[in-house]
Amino acid sequence: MELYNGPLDVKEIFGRWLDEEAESNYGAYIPFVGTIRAEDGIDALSFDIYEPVLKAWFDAWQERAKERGAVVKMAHAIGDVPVHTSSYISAVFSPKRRVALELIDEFVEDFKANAPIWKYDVRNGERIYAEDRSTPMDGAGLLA
Amino acid sequence: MELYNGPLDVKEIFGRWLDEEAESNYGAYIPFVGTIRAEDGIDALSFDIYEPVLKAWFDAWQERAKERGAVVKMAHAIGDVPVHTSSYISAVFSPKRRVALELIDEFVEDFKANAPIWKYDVRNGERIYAEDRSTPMDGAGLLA
Amino acid sequence: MVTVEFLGPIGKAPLQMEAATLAEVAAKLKEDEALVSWLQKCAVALNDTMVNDLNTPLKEGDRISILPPVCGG
Amino acid sequence: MVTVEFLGPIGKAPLQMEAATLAEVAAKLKEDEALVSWLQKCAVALNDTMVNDLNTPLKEGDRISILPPVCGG
Repeated sequence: MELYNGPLDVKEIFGRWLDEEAESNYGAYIPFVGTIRAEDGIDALSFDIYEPVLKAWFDAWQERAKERGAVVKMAHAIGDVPVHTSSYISAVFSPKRRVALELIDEFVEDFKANAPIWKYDVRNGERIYAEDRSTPMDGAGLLA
Repeated sequence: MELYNGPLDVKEIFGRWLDEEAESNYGAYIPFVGTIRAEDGIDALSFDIYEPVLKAWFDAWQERAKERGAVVKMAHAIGDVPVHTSSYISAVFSPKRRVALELIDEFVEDFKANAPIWKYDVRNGERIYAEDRSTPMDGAGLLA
Repeated sequence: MVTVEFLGPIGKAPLQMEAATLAEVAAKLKEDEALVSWLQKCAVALNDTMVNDLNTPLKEGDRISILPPVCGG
Repeated sequence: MVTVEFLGPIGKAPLQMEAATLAEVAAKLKEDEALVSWLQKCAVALNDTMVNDLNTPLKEGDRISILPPVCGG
């Protein structure tokens, strides 16, 4: 798991992960690259991350992937990420395509639902919590 | 659609596709990279391609992707591809992740089933049709 | 004493309180009206492990994190 | 005259024949015993477009491709 201040160097990360697994005999490598879209007049998105819980979430996924003979990787930005640059890359390596295609879907969807990351729109230098696009995590409401 | 003699330059292709769509405002980019696994004592896999029908297949997919606001790309090797190098990259770009995750799965699975490409194991310089791993295309048996 | 910290957009300084269970933490936090609407949609971690049981016992020095709705990626 | 070409691993030189429909092509190809097992698992393209109808009419110069089971990737 890799966290960076500001936008990701997508080519460096993609290439390094490829090299890391070059001799691991995986037949399928599926990265997911998330890029900030220009919409609603935003200049950037900005992210807060709670790293200890993110690390625990990622480690649990690494175990789940291992049980299926696969490996997962992840990189995310902290702070401001301008429009048309990338905030997020995750990836699956597995021996066969079917497991890789299923895992990347599950991994990315669970990431959206349960990775402790908070998103803000940045407009004219102001940072506004993207509440309408955010999802309560599993178990939300416990203290209500 | 890109066809290459021998293994693909995965980093070059990944990076060039990223650059091509850098200003297209897609939020999700999912490549699928297929790499030759060392198994059953093979030295390489080798591929024949019938380009006119592959082109038609790809163009139809490009249309299908367009209807969903997405773009698909594809590169494949012709001839011998040694173990631990890559023969195949496909990719989807789309505004949103859900469409991208669904399309990459459908695109790769339909590719395996219907792209006119024939695979051979290469062992000690001999080229043996991978018949047991091959799938009759849609409509097979018409002339039987 | 346990510490309660509020993550991401909640924007509230950590609190220290006496509490033997998460239920007691919940009761105390609800005294702050501004927090009530957050609590309905927040998940909870105890010492960085997600928890789901109000009866979870607490001990001296425990750290409780309040995690509002997320949107990574 | 139409031309029938055999793709990939079939490893057979193209044939030329007189045929008004794909059904007539099928009948002629089945005279070659070595082809019969291939035909059961092969798909067919007419002038590089996949076809599914034995009654497809043929015209002078048409090119029929026989596509054995595939495995790209």
